[in-house]
Amino acid sequence: DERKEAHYIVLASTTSTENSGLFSAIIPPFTEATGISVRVVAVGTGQVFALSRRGDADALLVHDAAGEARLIDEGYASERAEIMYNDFVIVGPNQDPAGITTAKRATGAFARIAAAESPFVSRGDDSGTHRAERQLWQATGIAPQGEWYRVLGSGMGPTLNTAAAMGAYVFTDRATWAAFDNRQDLVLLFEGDEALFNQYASLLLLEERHPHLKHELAREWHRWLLSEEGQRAIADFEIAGQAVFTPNAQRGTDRSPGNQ
Amino acid sequence: MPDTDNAFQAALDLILGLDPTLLGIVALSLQVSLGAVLVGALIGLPLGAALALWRFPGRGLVVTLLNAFMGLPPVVAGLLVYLLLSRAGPLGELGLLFTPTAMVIAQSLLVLPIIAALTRDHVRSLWDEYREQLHSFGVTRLRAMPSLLWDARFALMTVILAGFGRASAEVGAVLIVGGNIEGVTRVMTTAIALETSKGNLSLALGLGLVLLGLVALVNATAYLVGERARRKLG
Amino acid sequence: MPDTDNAFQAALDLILGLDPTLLGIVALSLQVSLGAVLVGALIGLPLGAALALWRFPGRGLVVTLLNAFMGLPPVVAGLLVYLLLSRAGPLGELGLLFTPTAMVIAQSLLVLPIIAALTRDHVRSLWDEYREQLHSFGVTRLRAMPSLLWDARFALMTVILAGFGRASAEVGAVLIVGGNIEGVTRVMTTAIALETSKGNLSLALGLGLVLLGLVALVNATAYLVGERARRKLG
Amino acid sequence: MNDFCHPTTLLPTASPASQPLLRLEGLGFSHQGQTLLQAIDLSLAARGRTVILGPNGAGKSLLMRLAHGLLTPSCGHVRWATHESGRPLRQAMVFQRPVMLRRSALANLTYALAARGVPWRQRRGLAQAALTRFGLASLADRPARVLSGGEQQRLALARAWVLEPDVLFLDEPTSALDPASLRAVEDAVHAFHAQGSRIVMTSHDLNQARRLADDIVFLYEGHVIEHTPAREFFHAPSTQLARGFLSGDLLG
Amino acid sequence: MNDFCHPTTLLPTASPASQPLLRLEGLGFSHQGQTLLQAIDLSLAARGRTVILGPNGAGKSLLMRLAHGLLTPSCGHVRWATHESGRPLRQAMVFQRPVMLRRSALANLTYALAARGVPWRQRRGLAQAALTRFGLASLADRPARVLSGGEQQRLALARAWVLEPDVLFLDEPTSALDPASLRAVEDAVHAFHAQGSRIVMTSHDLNQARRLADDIVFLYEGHVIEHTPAREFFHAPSTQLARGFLSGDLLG
Ligand SMILES: Nc1ncnc2c1ncn2[C@@H]1O[C@H](COP(=O)(O)OP(=O)(O)OP(=O)(O)O)[C@@H](O)[C@H]1O
Ligand SMILES: Nc1ncnc2c1ncn2[C@@H]1O[C@H](COP(=O)(O)OP(=O)(O)OP(=O)(O)O)[C@@H](O)[C@H]1O
Ligand SMILES: [Mg+2]
Ligand SMILES: [Mg+2]
Repeated sequence: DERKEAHYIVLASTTSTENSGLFSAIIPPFTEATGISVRVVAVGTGQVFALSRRGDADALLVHDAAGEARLIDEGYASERAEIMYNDFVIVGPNQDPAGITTAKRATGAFARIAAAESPFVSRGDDSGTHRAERQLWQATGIAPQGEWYRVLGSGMGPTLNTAAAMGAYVFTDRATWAAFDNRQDLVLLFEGDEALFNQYASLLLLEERHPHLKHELAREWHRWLLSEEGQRAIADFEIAGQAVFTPNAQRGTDRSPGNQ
Repeated sequence: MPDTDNAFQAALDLILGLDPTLLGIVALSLQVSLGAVLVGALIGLPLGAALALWRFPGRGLVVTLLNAFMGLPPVVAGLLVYLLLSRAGPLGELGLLFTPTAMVIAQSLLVLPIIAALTRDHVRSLWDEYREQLHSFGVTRLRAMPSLLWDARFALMTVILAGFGRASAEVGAVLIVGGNIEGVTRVMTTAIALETSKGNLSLALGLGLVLLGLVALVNATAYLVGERARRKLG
Repeated sequence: MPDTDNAFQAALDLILGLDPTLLGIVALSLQVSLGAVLVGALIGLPLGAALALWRFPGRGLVVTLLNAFMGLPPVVAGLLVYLLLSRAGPLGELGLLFTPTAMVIAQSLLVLPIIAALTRDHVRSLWDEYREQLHSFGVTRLRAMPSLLWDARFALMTVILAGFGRASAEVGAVLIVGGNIEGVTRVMTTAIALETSKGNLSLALGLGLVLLGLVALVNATAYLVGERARRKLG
Repeated sequence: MNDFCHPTTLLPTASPASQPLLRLEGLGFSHQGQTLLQAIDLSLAARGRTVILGPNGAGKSLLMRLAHGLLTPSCGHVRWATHESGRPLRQAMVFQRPVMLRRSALANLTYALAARGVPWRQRRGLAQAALTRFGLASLADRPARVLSGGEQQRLALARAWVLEPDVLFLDEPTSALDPASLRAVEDAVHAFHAQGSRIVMTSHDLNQARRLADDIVFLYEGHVIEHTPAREFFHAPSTQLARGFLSGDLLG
Repeated sequence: MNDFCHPTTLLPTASPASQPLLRLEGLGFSHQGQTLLQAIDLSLAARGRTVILGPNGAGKSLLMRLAHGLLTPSCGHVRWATHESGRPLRQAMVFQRPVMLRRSALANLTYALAARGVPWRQRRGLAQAALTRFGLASLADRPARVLSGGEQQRLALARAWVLEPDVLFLDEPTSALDPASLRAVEDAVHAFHAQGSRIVMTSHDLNQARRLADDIVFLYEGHVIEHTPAREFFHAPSTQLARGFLSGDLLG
């Protein structure tokens, strides 16, 4: 109906979130509750920030702490709230030529891959996942280079397709991996290190910067994500019987009157 | 290639399933590509004809640029239109970003040079033949334009179909200015790209087959209409 | 649009910087697109001519399909080649995936229908004129083919440039079969897509301008060569 | 040879009836370094039928195309008289190799009428009448490009006829016609002339030239060799070349 | 009318010298429901010059294109004799509206020679000789499509000449020629004939037909009305239609 038509926000988010199918699970209950529809534009992390700076998105949901901080510093965003996390995993060929399954820590796993010079595919697109991977290499104390270290410039999905065809190791997030079909020879080889923690946050944009944006509706979305209802919807989302996102909103920071 | 077999299966399922979501995507795809072709042809046909008819200093440059713009990357076209329609851009007020209209605009940019450049050659060879006769009739170049386009219509049909092919196949531009928003700006090619990135290769291929079938249908219609008209002309 | 101003600045910097990485990308782009056009033309020109010359049952179908394949989405072409060359695929043994060769193969699939379909119309109108004379000379259709292609060469140049435009502009196919591997299979369009997804819009546009300039250069060369030859023919 | 040669403009001059209809002054035409027409000075009187004669490749068709304004001369001027009102003269031309538009025979005529600004309602009737006049009534709906050689030539004549030109250029208009059509076309030329149309034509049929011409322009290798009244040309050609041409000895 | 009409195949028959060179049996041609040629039965003897006469649109060009194998008849047969060896006869045709390839005049000839299988080394010499024979030597390098009407017709004749055909079809081959060229071409026809080429031609020039023809085929509205020796046709045409045609009264 007409009211619904005009009642929407544009949400900029990353491809990994969209690919996992999370939004198809949590947006319907939100729309049901508020009458607001959400139009998701899923693009690269850098592009999410570009869209926000130019005033083309009403809300954003990302996983790049440094980028988020910069957006707030520059005076584009007014509020950041942690919503949920999932974790990164290391995926690789079934035979595991570098033997990373037995590694204790993520840095150890990376060190073994580098030592064996087993093919490793990096996203190379400066996305949240790519930055996490770079940080992990730094923590390992290795500057990866050589024939075995392939730097692509693609989203998570295309990178997984490439890794599958090359039989290479790849650093990915659990949600995308769980939803990914074209695994061929790839299996999940390493998971569970604290260093692989992947925090997602929702940001509200500053009203003075872009007065035309639908700040009211965006705030409703933001609050709903933090609300019990929203957090439950995230927790309930499963891929093949497995929960992939863990809600972790800190109710304390949720200064939202009248939401209940 | 088991995936390709599955793709046929997937395509069949998609078609037989008559999924309303799919139907919506198909309809939007057609609407956007045909809209872009319409705009591209309305500008490109006269433009191509004009370049065949008039000689002016710098025509070589214009022709070269036009030919070069056949190689305009969809992503670049998308970016240009994005910057134009973005809130921070000059036409931001219109609020066209992430709407089908924006997609039509971006695709028109891609289709226009193809139609204009290819039209030029067909009109040129016809003009070589007609020029003196039409001059003798006292027909100005401006008034010759519609006559030439009409008499070259069978060949121009293929040119327009080439433009349609470009529009219906590209994904870079519509992705940027449309945003691939489910139910709003998702078209066949962006859906294919999405399924590919999810690793759903057979579904992606299946969607590709459906799209190709759709394009083939449009082409078949054009072919049949064209052949019938041509036959009437002897 | 400050971004577009920055884009020109970025393009200028890129060109003046003579960055060896950029040069490598430019060289690979040209190599892949020209390779695809070469393959596409070697098959597409005779194929288009054959469809203009021979009448056989089902020709209408073939023509329609060919026209439809002008709308083959690059992502689909890329997927098909990916499945063919992937290690699990029938040609996996060759180890061609993620090499420039794979990119040439995928782009040839895109270029071929365009060249063949558009060639057909030009050869057809020439054949309408030449047919009886060549038959009278005792020239078979097979031997007429090169003559017709030669005599239509000026118009076919634009057709080939259209194919080149398609090849140099597309990103979907090369991304899938090339993987956009830095230093190995990264070309201009994949670099542009990458910078876009990083949010580096002005760098992306700058790269787009460089690519367009490159394509324009190729087109200008073709135009000059063509006009000189045409002038000699009166 | 080409030492004094200016490019030209088409300059209409106000014309008392006595002034020439068409003046070619120092006209020359070259293409890619080859001089095809040179130093043509020619005045055509306001009335009459001029026949241009000359061997193949002499430049007859080029001369007519220059006069008709289809080509731009490399040097010299083409000066046309105008109507008293200052309105330019209506011209029409039947080409040596008529160009048939990709339409029906009838549509070829209505197209020409439309180009001349004839109102939509009158076109069809006028076109039908012209087709009938040239024996093509039964072929009205046939695509023009499949007509036989002679039929096409007649259609081209009908197309010129229907335009009621003040000046009519005919480039070998009867070369493809059967004897009866030839006679019909010669009658039509007489009729044009009677209506006051100025006729300029070429022909390789010397008998036809004898029958139709008031004056003869004899061209040879891009030069005007003679321009004399027809009777004089055929009975006492003043040049060796013309004598050779008339006797059929002069090879182009 | 079209009640008994079979499509055809081109069947060569072994031919003793006495047998006809070409037999058309019940030949018919229709296009989109219009019958353009009908019930043509015709035998052409092994030697001689046949001229096809008839008004515009009678079907002369169609008949020649059918005989030459360019069109497929809608009914009836075209039967050619062969050489004693069984090798088919070499044919060439000069079209009413010659088609010029987008090449130089010389290249138009060498192309035809190449098509006939003449070795590469000999082509240029043969082509030059033919150009000279038809007065075109100086135009060898000019693009064929800018040649004048008469020059193109001469080039088409040279192109046929150079192929040394056993059978030569000429469709109004002198319609655009000046008097001297006309004489030269008629001489060439005599020379072809003397060399044993079979000539089949059309013409609207009755004097030319009188000069050249051994026998006349008179076509009218798609029917063969007469096929008689030339002398007989011109002196005592047996039909009213032919008489009307000769006197220039018969409109096509
Ligand atoms: N565009 C051109 N380029 C080069 N030469 C040309 C061009 N147009 C005409 N010519 C040459 O100019 C000469 C004169 O041509 P034109 O057609 O006027 O001859 P014409 O007198 O009409 O001969 P014809 O009796 O054969 O019709 C010819 O030799 C022809 O080859
Ligand atoms: N493809 C076609 N479709 C329809 N009609 C045709 C076609 N080809 C020829 N005709 C018609 O057939 C008739 C005979 O044509 P043809 O060219 O044989 O005449 P012709 O005897 O050579 O006449 P001319 O003396 O004018 O050259 C003409 O009326 C022509 O319009
Ligand atoms: Mg001429
Ligand atoms: Mg004829």
